[in-house]
Amino acid sequence: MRLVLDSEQRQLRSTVRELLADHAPPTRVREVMDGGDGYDPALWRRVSAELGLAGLVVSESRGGSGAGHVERCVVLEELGRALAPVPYLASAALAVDTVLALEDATLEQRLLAGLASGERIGAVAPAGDDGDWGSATASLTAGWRDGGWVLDGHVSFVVSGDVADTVLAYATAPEGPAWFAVSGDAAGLGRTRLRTLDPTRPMARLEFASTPAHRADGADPAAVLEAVRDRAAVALTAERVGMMSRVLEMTVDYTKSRVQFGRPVGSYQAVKHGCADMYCAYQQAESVLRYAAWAADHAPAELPLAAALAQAHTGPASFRVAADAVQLHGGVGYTWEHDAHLYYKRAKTSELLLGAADQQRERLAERLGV
Amino acid sequence: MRLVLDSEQRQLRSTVRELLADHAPPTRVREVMDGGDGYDPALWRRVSAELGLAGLVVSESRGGSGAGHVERCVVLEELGRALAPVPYLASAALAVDTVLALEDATLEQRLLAGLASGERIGAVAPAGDDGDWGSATASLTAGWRDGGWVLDGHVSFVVSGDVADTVLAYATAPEGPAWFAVSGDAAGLGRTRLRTLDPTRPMARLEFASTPAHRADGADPAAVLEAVRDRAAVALTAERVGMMSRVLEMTVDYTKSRVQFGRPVGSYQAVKHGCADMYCAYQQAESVLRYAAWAADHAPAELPLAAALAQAHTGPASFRVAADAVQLHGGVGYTWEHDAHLYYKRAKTSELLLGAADQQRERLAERLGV
Amino acid sequence: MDVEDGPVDTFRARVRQWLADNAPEPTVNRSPEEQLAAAKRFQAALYDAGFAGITWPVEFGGQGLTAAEQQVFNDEAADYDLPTDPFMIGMGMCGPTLVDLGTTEQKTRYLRPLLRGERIWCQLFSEPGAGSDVASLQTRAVGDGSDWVVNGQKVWTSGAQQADFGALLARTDPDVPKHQGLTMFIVDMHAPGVSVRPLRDMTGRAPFNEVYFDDVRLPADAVLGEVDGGWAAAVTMLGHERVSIGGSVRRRHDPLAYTNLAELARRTGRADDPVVRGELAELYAAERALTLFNSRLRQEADSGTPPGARGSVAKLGGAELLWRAVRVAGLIAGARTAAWDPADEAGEELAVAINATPASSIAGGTNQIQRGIIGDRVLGLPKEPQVDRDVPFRELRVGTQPRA
Amino acid sequence: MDVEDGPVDTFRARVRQWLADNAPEPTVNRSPEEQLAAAKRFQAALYDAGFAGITWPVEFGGQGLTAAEQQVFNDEAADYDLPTDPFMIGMGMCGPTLVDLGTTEQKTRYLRPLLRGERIWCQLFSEPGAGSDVASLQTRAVGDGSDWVVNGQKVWTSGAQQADFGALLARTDPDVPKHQGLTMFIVDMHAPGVSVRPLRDMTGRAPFNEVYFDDVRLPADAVLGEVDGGWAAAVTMLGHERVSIGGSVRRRHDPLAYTNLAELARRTGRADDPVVRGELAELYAAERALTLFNSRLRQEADSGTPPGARGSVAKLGGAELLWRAVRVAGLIAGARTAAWDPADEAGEELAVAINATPASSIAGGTNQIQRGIIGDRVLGLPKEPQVDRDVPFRELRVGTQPRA
Repeated sequence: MRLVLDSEQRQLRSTVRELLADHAPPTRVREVMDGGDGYDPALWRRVSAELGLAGLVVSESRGGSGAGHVERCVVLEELGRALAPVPYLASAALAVDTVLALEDATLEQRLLAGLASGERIGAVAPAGDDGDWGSATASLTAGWRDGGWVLDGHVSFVVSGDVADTVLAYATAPEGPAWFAVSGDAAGLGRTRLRTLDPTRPMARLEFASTPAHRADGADPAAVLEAVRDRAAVALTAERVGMMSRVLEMTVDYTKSRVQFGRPVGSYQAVKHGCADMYCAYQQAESVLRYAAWAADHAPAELPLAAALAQAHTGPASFRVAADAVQLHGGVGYTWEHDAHLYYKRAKTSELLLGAADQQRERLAERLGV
Repeated sequence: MRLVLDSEQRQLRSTVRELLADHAPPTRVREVMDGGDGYDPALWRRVSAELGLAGLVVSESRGGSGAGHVERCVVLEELGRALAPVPYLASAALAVDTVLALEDATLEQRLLAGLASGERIGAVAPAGDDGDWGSATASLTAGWRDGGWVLDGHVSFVVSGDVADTVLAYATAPEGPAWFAVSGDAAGLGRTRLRTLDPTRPMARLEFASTPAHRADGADPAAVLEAVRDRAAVALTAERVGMMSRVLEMTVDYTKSRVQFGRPVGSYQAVKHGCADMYCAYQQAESVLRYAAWAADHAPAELPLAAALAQAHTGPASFRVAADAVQLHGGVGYTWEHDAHLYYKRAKTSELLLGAADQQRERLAERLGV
Repeated sequence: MDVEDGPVDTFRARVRQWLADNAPEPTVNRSPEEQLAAAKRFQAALYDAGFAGITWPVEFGGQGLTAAEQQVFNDEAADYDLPTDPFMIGMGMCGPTLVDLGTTEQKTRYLRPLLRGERIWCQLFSEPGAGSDVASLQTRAVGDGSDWVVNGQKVWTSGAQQADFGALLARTDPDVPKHQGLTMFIVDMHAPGVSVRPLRDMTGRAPFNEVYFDDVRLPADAVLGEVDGGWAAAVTMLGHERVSIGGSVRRRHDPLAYTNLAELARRTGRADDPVVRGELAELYAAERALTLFNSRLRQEADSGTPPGARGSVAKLGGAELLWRAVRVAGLIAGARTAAWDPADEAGEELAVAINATPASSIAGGTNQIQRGIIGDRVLGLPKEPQVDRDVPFRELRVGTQPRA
Repeated sequence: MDVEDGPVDTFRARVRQWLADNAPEPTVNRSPEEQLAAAKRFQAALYDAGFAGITWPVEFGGQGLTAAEQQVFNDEAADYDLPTDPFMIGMGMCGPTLVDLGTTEQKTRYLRPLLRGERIWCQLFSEPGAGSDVASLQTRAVGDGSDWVVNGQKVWTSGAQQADFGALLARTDPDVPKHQGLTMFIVDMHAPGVSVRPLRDMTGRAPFNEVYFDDVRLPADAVLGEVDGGWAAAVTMLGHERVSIGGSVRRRHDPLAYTNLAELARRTGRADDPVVRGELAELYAAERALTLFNSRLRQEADSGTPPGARGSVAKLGGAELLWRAVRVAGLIAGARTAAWDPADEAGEELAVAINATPASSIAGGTNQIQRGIIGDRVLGLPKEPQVDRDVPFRELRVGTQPRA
């Protein structure tokens, strides 16, 4: 088990960090957030087409770079640190993982290279009205009509679902749950951008009315759902670790320079010990991340447990750290113009995106065999 | 709703506090704890026979003083503060409450005056092997034999059960659960003092082998169990509030005088804020106590909710405060010779005596109608 | 639910009846101006009915009653969403400080219009460089004849955009240690040189403002309390603030209140889940314990024991309660907390409440400051070494900014 | 479970085999003397097998391997209850400090007997008046010719009753500020004038001692490091201590370990309760996160980044983990945690573990001290004002006691 990055991986981190410092500074993040697009196409091109980071877990023969989850997590960490406005999580993580897990040759051929190059943006739609993964089966049904499959109903909480070229949806087919690929411009597909707690993480509700879809064959649909969810947990964990590192840095810098009662606030134990607790949470989360990413690449049998661990542990931890960051900034951290709140909102959203805390804990308990 | 003590109640508090300062100082508490008796008969006589504190909730016509739960809680607070080695909780609270709730004239006549005067020590035995209230029905059965009721089986976690003159046990009779009064010297009654986490709170396991018993008639047995449990929750809350006030006082005194790094440790925020949190917990617990005690006397319809609130809230809170007290004393608080650990152990025991935390929360949720 | 006898009961009956007859329906689609006008009308009606300034002296327009009646009113009002927000600072902080420290003229002039809802007040203490350390503020008031001339910037001023008057804390002597050279002034917010800019907070709303003073002239009788005695006046007002924040009624519509989260759990089918039930029970217990503590403080105040610094327990407890509620809300609603349909008008309520929660442990004195107050003033623990105590203000480094 | 290649794998196989062949069965009914003798035999066997001092220099009896091998050994050993307790202080703290600071003669003389289990070490730092503030200690060592004469009292000394040697921190110059006048000595615990009294802790057991020095003579070569350079030596040793405590393997029989609490839940029929399951999952997660953090520290150490003050994260995390486990234990076992039949020998295990938990957040530096270390040394936050930094020790007030 390897829990530290090697020099190439550290190099990758620096490259991405520099790119984002230049092209996704907070001012740019806010422009995109205030604009209506939900992402920055130019930045997305740089990340995907130019640097080839969207296909890190896709083999070279299929259009990717054949690196791995450890590397993808390095990228996700940096994207999380910067709150970079790109549909990487939706497309380069969730959608790519779904296509890979589905083991449907047609789909792979049609989608994978585009997803890996970033020309195609993918999104995954497993959730219905309550947001729980898999609950789309209650609100989306598939039927065979006029020689093809069509979908009827709706899904919600689809990350980057408003801009996706391809949506991979989990629906109830006559024989049970199944996965379907739907083109973003398919007939009868309506998309509504949701209002979100986190203004930097766009989500959409999709309405299907006899919308033509390709049914994925190959792997067991429920197993695919689980596999994608595990990888989503690891990807979200990576974002969280990046966020934690950034808010800790911000908070330490601020409390070093902010003077109250004649000395820097960071010299007060109430503040200093708060920073120490943030650091402990961050360091442990990073350790969990490295393990889960390593498991995804090198010990797939350990991944279900590692992913459940990562999700149950780092979801609440990163929100606590983000909330502490706002707190330790005092009044200024509560203003719109300071960036602390963006992390607070992202962390809360991240914590809930795969379902509420008790579901995450129960998933871990199950996998532990409690 | 009255949440502050009146001058008579404050006077009662002073009287009991002075008595205990004289007759139950920590040295005496430790002597009794290290001896084998489990309580101090002389102190018990002072508290009960001389001051008449064992019959506070018993009407004057039945041998008590006709005061109320508010007053009894004042006494229990002081007993908790001092960790006084008397069977007050078992006898003057649990046993008295059980006899009152049972509404069995024979029992009242035989037991109440003695319990109120302290000549008779009572104990209540509702728990079997898992310690949950009511679980005695699984381990103790009653049968009619040779013109009288006999009990067979065992109960456990009986507070002061080793010294009780009368045990009130909850058992399974042929028609369902029922309450029985058993004499401490009844034939076929075996008593084993348990080993306890808290050396100041004796508990016993009782074995019954064709042990003759008086069956209580009158009130619904399950309703009696609930009524006694509610009052037990309030009584334990009173002890807890007393303990919290004492450990806070100890901790503030110590941290004012202990110097490290050239200044009193209480001037450090890490310590000061810890004391502040203890104070907040203590103040809120005291407020809950006053409300619950008031409800027991003046608004019986509110008592089930108030008691569940008191138990769910103050059980964990008092352990946290007691643990913080040990922590903020540093090394010396961890020694046997310092009293902090006695409160730590009492608080942990108190938290678990009516069942684990989830049971307390569920009980509150039920009564809230969640 | 409460069992009481005598005059308080009569008072309760009167309040209940009056509220039933007069409490306005919540309004959603009115303009801010219309809302303010309605709030003023309601406050005037409250005054006329004898429910404004319940504990304030009769001679200045109050009712001369006790905290018990105030509690009764608060309890009864909790069942409504009364439009009293614009008057909270005035009623809770500035007014009580005027009662404590104002001259008879000041009280006569300001209290009745405040109670009648004719004048709105704000509090002008915090500055960008002076948050927790209010006494390090840099806004200057320089004597000019019998007048004062004020220059500087305030921040976090709730309601400044609507306010007619403000209680301003300014530095009148920078050559003495920071606590000794402050004075409190009553400032006319419509005076020349006062400008107000809304400050957007992390909810995206602007309940706060920045207030700039540019050569604002104040007359001599604008001083509240003593010249250079402003710190004592500020401590008085901050004490009222903590009690006001800590003891403030949970709003019926607060989505983070236990009742509403329990209702949300029922609506979303989560109320049978043992984990959710347990968390709701704990939330209820924390909320109720705090309410009972506040009631006890009021009863003690009636028996002659003022809350003093114990108001900080309420303030701190209220913030901790909200943070617990945020966790419970996420547990119940899951992803629905984080995103909602634009057509769902109530959808954002929970999100806004979650985003507003950090304010509870920052505004009005951070949790850290409250714990320090409890440690120092309630428990009498030794103070931290105070490095700036005896240093003339001029020589101090403050905030993160260059000195003014 | 771990996938590794190469020499570490070979090493693991060797450890696993050796432990399977040589790990003694846990013993319960032996006298302390018999237990100690058995522990010494086992340590000698470990040494002979090449598993003692895995990362220590070969020339002094160590194996000259890396933290990776040490981790492998710890991982494998976690499946056993090895009788290595008496050697923990020596192996984890005193030995590594000797390796860092000892003269060649000292290393030659002391390290091999330590590794072979022939000599037991203890650490003599804390005093009644010097807990968190170790540098305020009052035990004096006064030069007498080339010898030193020691007088004073130490406390919280683990294993002093069995120890052959101690690492003693004493004051050699009281006229300079407290950190500057300390010296570390190697003291023979059997020397005249050393007396050891057991100290009962809140579990009722006496794992600690008080140690009294009454005119104890030490030779010149007893100095470890520099005369008056004892603080640097102490910092070195405390660093090893935190890593040793934080990174120490959870014992298989620890009743507060996740595995055992999960087993307890199954045994008591509580494992199907959703609340218990959730709490167990969180406990596992906290435990695993900490284990992974420790593994990462070791891997970083192997790549040349020593843990430094990050050992405090492990120490703090370990204490927080235990407090969480105490809560989970009560949830699972309820009243059974608080009382048990005298005939039930295992009954007290949980109670003892609960009563031992406060030690985790006090001994070896309180949680408060650890957070300060992380804030100061890892995050580089500004220090608190240090009121005693430049004051000669003679003039300081220390502890709660009159000055010696």
